[in-house]
Order: sequence, then structure tokens, then C-alpha cells
Amino acid sequence: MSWIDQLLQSPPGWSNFLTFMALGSMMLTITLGFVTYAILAERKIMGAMQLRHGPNQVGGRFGLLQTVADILKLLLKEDIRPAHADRALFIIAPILTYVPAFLVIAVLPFTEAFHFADIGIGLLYYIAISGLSTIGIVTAGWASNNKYALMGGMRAAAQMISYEIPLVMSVVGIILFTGSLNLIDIVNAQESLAFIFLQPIAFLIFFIAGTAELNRTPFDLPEAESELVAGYHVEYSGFRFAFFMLSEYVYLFAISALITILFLGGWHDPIPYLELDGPGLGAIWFSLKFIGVVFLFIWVRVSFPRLRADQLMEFGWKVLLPVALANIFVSAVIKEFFF
Amino acid sequence: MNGEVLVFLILASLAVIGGLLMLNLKKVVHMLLSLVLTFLSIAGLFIMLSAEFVAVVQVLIYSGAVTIMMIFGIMLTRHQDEQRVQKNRVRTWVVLIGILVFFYTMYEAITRFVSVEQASELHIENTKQIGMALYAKYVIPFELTSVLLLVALIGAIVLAKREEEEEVKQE
Amino acid sequence: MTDKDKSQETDSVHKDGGDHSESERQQRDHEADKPSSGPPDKQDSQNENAATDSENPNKPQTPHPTEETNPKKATEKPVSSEKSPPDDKPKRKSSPSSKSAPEKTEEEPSYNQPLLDQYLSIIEKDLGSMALEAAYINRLSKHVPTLVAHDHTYFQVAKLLRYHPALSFNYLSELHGTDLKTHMEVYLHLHSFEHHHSLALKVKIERDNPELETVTSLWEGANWPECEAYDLLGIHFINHPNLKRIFLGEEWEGYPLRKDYEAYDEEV
Amino acid sequence: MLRTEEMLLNVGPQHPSTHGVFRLVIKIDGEIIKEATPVIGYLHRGTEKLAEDLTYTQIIPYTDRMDYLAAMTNNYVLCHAVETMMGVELPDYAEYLRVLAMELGRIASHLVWFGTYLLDIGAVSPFLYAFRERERIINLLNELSGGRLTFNYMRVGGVKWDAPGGWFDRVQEFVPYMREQLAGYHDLVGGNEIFLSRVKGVGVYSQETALQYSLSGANLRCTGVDWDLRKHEPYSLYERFDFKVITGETGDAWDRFKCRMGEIEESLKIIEQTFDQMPAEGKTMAKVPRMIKAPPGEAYVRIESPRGEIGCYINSDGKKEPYRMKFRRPSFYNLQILPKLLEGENMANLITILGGVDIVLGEVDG
Repeated sequence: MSWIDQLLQSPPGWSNFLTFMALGSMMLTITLGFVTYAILAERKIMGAMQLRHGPNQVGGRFGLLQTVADILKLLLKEDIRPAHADRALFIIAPILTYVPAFLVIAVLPFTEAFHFADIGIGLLYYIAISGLSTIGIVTAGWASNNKYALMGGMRAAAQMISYEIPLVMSVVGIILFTGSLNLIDIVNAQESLAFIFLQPIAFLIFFIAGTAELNRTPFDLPEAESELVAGYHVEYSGFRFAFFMLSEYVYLFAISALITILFLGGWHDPIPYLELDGPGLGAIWFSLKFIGVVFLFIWVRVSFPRLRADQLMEFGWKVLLPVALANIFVSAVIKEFFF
Repeated sequence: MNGEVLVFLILASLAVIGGLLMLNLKKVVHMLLSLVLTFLSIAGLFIMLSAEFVAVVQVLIYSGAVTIMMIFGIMLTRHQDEQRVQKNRVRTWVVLIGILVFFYTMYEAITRFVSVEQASELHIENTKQIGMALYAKYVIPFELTSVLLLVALIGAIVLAKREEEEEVKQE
Repeated sequence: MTDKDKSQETDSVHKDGGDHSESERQQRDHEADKPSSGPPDKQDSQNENAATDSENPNKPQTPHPTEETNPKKATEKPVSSEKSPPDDKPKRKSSPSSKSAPEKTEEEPSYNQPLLDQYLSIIEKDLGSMALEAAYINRLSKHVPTLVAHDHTYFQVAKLLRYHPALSFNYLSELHGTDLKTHMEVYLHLHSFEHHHSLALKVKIERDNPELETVTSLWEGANWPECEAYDLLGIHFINHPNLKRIFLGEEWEGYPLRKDYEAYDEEV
Repeated sequence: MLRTEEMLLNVGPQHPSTHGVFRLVIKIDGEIIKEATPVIGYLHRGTEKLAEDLTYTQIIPYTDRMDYLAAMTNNYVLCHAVETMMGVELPDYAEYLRVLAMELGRIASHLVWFGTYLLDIGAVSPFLYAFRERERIINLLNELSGGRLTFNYMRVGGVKWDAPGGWFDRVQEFVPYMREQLAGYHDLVGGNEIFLSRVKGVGVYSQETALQYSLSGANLRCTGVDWDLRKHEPYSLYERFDFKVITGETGDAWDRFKCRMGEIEESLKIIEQTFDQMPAEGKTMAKVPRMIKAPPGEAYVRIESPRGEIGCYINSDGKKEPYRMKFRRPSFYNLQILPKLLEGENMANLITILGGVDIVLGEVDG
């Protein structure tokens, strides 16, 4: 029984409360720190790929404080609420989107030592909780009382339901090989060989479906700027808008971490049998792989145009899902005969 | 009183509040969201019972899929935003008696329930145990259920198709 | 009827062109003067080939701009008997010379003259000799054959131009109106993608109550240009599917492109 | 089946993809467009009315502002109309300069279209690439005319200035560079499955429809109509150049894309040929009177602008101002087909179709 389980089962008291608060805040800080620099990285990388500089004014040559300044600006901005919006839901919606984004981080193991909740069904938990954000997005779209927002919300809902299925299906192969839904077990199963080599198709499906879950190009239909202006958050300003934006990047953080854990072997060294699995090295390996995945996401965003709504649905149901199902079947056969 | 009881109380009352709000709110979307609250609280209760798998499935299926489907249904179709049901005295009484009977039955059942042994290791390999039970002990009911669902799925497609054809005819 | 017979012989008989249209126009003028007595055509005076002015002695004091400086020209009908078939590319080199000396009695006929004759013969066969008010080659505008229809024959002429297999002007390049103070004029520039030739069709309408049949049924592309003419000049197109003030909005007062339009704010 | 609710959606006038102040009122059922009504006039400046009080030379800057992405062709059509009426013969050198300027402008205009179209479809990067190339063209035209967007370079009877020293070399350098970049565009965009699935079979219309709606330019050629005024009603010196008229087959957005990209290629060819043919130096102005007066009468000329057939009608009473001036603005005519194209389309195709028409609002509203 780990220390955190002990903590959970201890009697309530102010000390425990404070411990929990401190732990939570720590995680929040780490995540927000990541988000801050992920946004900066995205802008810098996109800038480099698009022949421009990206932020370079606030915080020195690399614009290191640009995102901080942006978030501060959003904090100070006037909070505008449309007159005909549904007041209660308009306020709840950003929270509904934001909270699950942070909840999912609880189960992600970053290194052998550094992880929070070690629950048996970590993978399933991630998928279930991330689905909750959809409700927030739909609510935001509905509550804004704006047609563009509503359409964005609808698209988000349709898209997230459609792509959640291949997302889940694609990892079944990994679950078959590991025999566990626990993320730590999954990482440990990749000590010798990362699952990306065993399950390349699953990786592709997961990456594509993950991009769709993140609402990023080429699947950024819910907030398609050229069509729906900004989609579901078109009426939001100030810090409520920041909630949506932050949760988007927290999900980027989470899904990149999840891909690292599921397919790239987490904190294990990338070259097997190299025996470079030191306690400190784990964090470095994880970070490198993780940064690679984030870079891949940004790269995809810069390169592709957007899919159309019906094509998106068709792709999800007619291509990804059958391929994912076939992958499960093949994995089962392989597992049966070779392992 | 330890944390468990406190959490239980919070979750239970949230679930009840969600249900009450669901019955009393006027806008359909509000009702739906209060339903989500109930679903989530129940998922929390499942976790307290060391039924992690069931809890997560509860979130995934009910809060995720079912709610979204309902939202779609509500938003895409014509409906009166506010509905008022006329109060019926007799009905109120019948409902009240029903509730009392239900409460009493549950009370009796719970007080007479004697747990044979306290399963202490429930949360360990929870999922595995469910899998074992489903695919070994209860495989026939499981298969029957899946057949039933399949039939329902096909039935839904057939019904939708027929209506479509009728619509074409009408036009 | 000898003219007609001659013109039907073959297209390459160019000398007929002038004669034919000329006599026709004389005829028409005599008849047209009696019943309509509407604004007589002054527009033609600018055209070398048109001879209507000469037959129109009782010309009113037209404030039309072209009258002020335009010398009477083409008083003689262009008797161009022995002329070679149309040269293929007589660029603008030919036009300035002809323009600089409008008084020249013997004028080189335009390379588009046979085309115009062909159009005229077709129109005459189908709609009678009364369909057109005038027909000439507009040398200023790259020698485009120009037909001037009456407002009551305008739609029929347009329809014929659109659907007649030898004409089939299936492309509307331009439609606009002009306020000429005494009357309004609608100008259409048509193009045929089958025969690759162009044509200008004009129609004069009265200024006080400008009304004209729409040609949207012939060319969908006339929809917005007609709205534009309605918006800016107040020309009402009858049977137009959706005649609206396309730029200025329904609440705008007056028609800005009319010459007597007074701006709300003179300073602007 | 579920009965879905129709709703009225206002796209614009302030919408990122309407390319200016253009409003589209659409009735949608779910994501299917039932009816689309364009509302224009937000940028109407009354150019034609203003022209009635201006001398011909004074009108030239106004034409710059109509199609502000291809101002050179606008300059040209006005000058050409007046020159046609006056019968002015231009020196070859001046005409070559005009052709160079117009073709550079055509490339720049198509580049803007390429970039913004991809932006509409959701790809941000090609926009920035296209603007890098456009920047070079704009710099070249800036050296030539002193303006970056509204050039006001042409005059009745010629051009304002001779090209500055070394300008021709810089244009010559630009041609191979642009070719290389164009190949890159085809790699990045033309071969992209997502892009193809977005544009193929979208916004299809037939040849007859295109003619019926008075479409012109790439919008007409994409249906297979071999029609380019530069080729078929040659003006300026276009007879002397060897270039192809790019036509499509199916009349969908993909063909329109191919037509426009092909036209960049052909324009580059024309620029190259210009250098082979051009005299080393010459006069930039023909002999024209100090005060330009078109002879009494009327004229309508049309030329090929990047957006289609741009025409200029002048009714002159022999004064120094036109009595009536009218521009046939291709965007205005091209936009008419939009309601027909959008009916029954998916909402997501709205922007693909609207962008494919390639409108400039300054031109639509005149």
C-alpha cells in the first residue's frame, strides 16, 4: 500500500486537508507550467515553420514570459456575458471543461516514483473522464445562445463520441499484451520493446483519434475559425475563455503523456538492453519522448488543412473503427501464438 | 467518523440533489446536467465500494455517451422549452405512498442484510475478477445479453430505415 | 423587298449592308414618328454609320451631351460598293483614321459590317423590320455591332439573340443603364461562345417611368446587374425575380447615378 | 427520423472567411444549407458617380481601389478604354512595361487567393508561404510605381515612369524562384489528401450554368470553356506571347484551384517572353494631348483580370470628364452564382465554395 493510499484512508483533519491541497496545487503548478511553455513552444515552432519569429518581445529574445503575460491579460479582461445567454450554464461550462482536464492527470505515471493515483483501471479512467469535457463544451455552445457556438458544440460532441470509440479500441491490443489496465503495468511491460513496434497500427489510430479528441488541426472543426469563427467559445472572453484554452493545452499535455506511456515505453530507455534505466534518467527519457510527441502534434497542426464534418465522421466510423477492430483481432492472434 | 463517511455523505446528498433538481428544473438542458451530477455522484459511490471498473464504466457510458445522445436529441429536435405538468392530487398521493413503500422495503432489506464476510481485497484486480466472472461463471447470460443488444441495434436500424422510406413516399 | 432578297443571297455581298439597313431605317423612322413620338433617337448621331439624324429634321433641343460637340456626320449613307471582304485584324489603326475624318464621305466599312448585316437579316426575318430602332457599327468600341431595340421589342430581340442558332449570344458580358437626361438607356454587351462574336444591344426607355422587361430568364447573370441599375438609376425591370436595391438598401432615397440626383450632404 | 429545426445564420459582415465586408444570410437545417442570400454593398463607394466629376487621369487612382489585389489590370482597363476611344497607339516599350506589371499583379493576386483559400480550408502555413512570394512581387511593383497596393502606375497613353535601374534583372531573378516555390505548393497542398477531399467534387457547375451566370476567369475556365480575353480578344501585346489557356474539366473547386495555379505558371512564361522581346529602351508615353478628352460616343472594352473579365464602359460627350462610366466588375458577376451553389450544400462546404469564387469585396461593391 503506497503512501497515498494510506493518506486517503486516514481520518480527516486539517493536516490531511492541507496535504491534499498542497499536492494538488503542486500538480496544478507543474501542469500550468507545462501549458505555459507548451503554448510558447507551439507558437515558436509554428513560427519557425511559417517563416516568422513567434513571440520575441516579452521575456527576452525567446518570449519566455509571453504566455504568462497573455494569461494575466486574460485575467484582467472584462468578463462579458451575452445578454441572452443562459446565466448558470454559461458560468458552469468552462469549469465543466476544465476540471476533467486536470482530473485525468492524476493517473498518469511520469516516472517510477513520480505518480499520483495508481489505480487498476487507469487507462479506462483517463478515457472516461476526458469524455466529460465534451459535456462542458456542448453546454458552452448551448448556453452562449449563439448559433456559431451551438454548431461548434454540436460538432464537438459528435466528433468526440465518434473518435472516442476508435481511441478505446486501439488500445485494446496493448491491454491484451499487458493483461492490465494499469498504466504502470503497461509501462513495465515495455521494458524490452516499446509497444509502438508491436502495435504500429494502434499507435497511428491512437494518434489520429487523439488529435481529434484534442480538437486540433486537421480535426479542429468545433472551433474552425474560418467557418464557425471560434466555435463553442466564441462568446467567451477573459478568464472564462482562458479556461477553455488552458484545458485544451492540458489535454495536449495529458494525451502526449499517455502516448508516451502507452506506446513509447514511458520512462524506459528508448534503446532496449542498453541498461540506462537510472532513477534520474527515467525522467529524462520520459521528457524526451514526451517532447517528441508534442512536437509531432504541433507539426501536424502546421501542415494540414481541416477535414469537413461529414468526412470526419466517415473517417472515424468507416476507416478508423474497422481498422481498430481488425487490429484487436490480429493482436489476439499474435498474442495467442507468439507470446 | 472518518473520511470515507464524509465522502459518502457528500456523494449521496449530491446524487439526491441531482435527482431533485432533475425533477424540478424547467429547462431540459438544465435537467440533463443535473442528471449528470447524479451519475457522477453514483460513480463516486462505486469507487467507495472498490468497484472502480463499474464506476469508470458508469462515467463513460452514462455521463459520456448517454448524456451526449440525449443532448443531441434535445437540441436537434423541436420541443417546448418549458413544460408544466398539471398537478393531480390523486397522483401525488399514489406517488407518495409508492415512495414510502419503497423506502420501507429498502430499509428492511438493508437491516436484515447480514454480510457473511467482509471482502477486504475487493479493489485488487477488480477488473480481472469481473472479467473472470463474466466469461466463466456467467457466460451464458452475458452472451444472451449481447444477442439481445444486437437485436435491438438491428431493430433500431430497421425502424429508422422504414420511417425514412415513408418520408420519401410522402414527399 | 429587293433589299431583303439581295441580302439573303449571300453574306459576302457587303454593299447591301449599308443600303439595306439604311432604307429600312428610313422606313422605320417615318412610321415610328407617327405613333410613338417618344424621345426620338439622338444617340445615333455619334455613329458614323447611322443616318437617322439626317432624316430627323425636327430634332428637339436635346441636352444629350454628345450633341453639343458632335458634328453631324454620316449624313451620307456609307455607299461602300467595292470593298474587300473584312480584313481579319484591323486594329485600332483603322479606327482613328476614320474617326479623325468623320466628314469623309467615303468611309471604309468596318470589318464587322457583314456580321451586322447577318444579324439584321435574321432579326428582320423573325421579328419584322420594326424590331430595331437602329443598327450600326460602333467604331469607338472596337467596331462592335450595335443594335438599338425599342423598349417594347427589347425582350423579343434579346430572346432571339439568345436562342437563334445562328446568333446564340449565350453570354451576357455586361448590363448597365445610363441616364441621358432626356431618356434612359440600357446597354448590354453580349458574347456568343459558339460563334465567338460580340454584340452590343441598347434600348432607350423613357426617363420619368423607366420600365423594361427583365432578361434574367435569358441570362441568369443579368440578375444582379439589373438590381444595380435599379438601385442606382431607378430602372424598374418587370418580372425580375428579386429586384432589390442591392448596394444602398431599400431605405435609400433617390437614384444616385441619375444626373439630377442631389446628394444629401453636398460636402461629401 | 428526427425532425430538425431550421435556423437562420448570419455569416458576416464581420466573419473571418468572407474576405471583407460581405454578409451571407443562410438558412440551415442541421448542417445543410437550405437557402443562401448574399447581402452586399457594405463597401460601395460610388466610383462610377465620382468618376463623372473627374478627369480621366484622376479616375485612375479610383480604379486601384476596386480590385485592390490586382490594381494594375484595373488601371489598364480604364486606360485601354480611353485609348481605344482616342485611337492612341502606344509605344512598344510602354506596352511591355504594362504587360510585365499586369502579369506580376496577376501572380500576386493568385498568390493571395491561394493563401487565403487554404486558410479558409484550415491550413495556416500556405498562407504565409504565399505571402512571402507576394511580398517580393509587391516590392518589385513598389520599385516600379511607388505604391504597394494602389499603384496608380498607368496613364492614358503609357505608363508614369520607366522602370528603375536593375529592375528587369530583379524580375528575371524572381521567375525561377517563383517556379521553385510553385512546385513546393503543389507538394504541400496539391498532394494533400485532406485538401483534395475538401475540394474535389465541391461546388460543381456545368459549362452552361457558368455561361448563363456570366461567370468569367478561372470560374468559367474550370468548366472547360477555353476562354481568355488575352488569347481570344487580344489586347495590348498579348498576341505576341505564347501561353496556354488553362482549363478544367469538371467545374469543381479543385479545377478552379488548378486553373489559378496554372495561370501563375503561364504568367511566368509571359514574363520570360517579355524579356526576350522587349526593346532595351523606349518611350514610356505615347503622344497624347495634355488634357485627355475622349471623343464623343461610347465604348466598352474588356480585358482579362485575375478574377475574370473586367470591362470598362465610357460614354463621353467629348469633355475631359466622362459623361457616364461603368465598370464591369468580374467579382460582382461571379458572386451571383453563390446562392445556387450553396443550396443543399453542407455547411462546411460554404467556405470552400465561397473562397473558390475568389471575390474581392472592393470590386463586388464598386
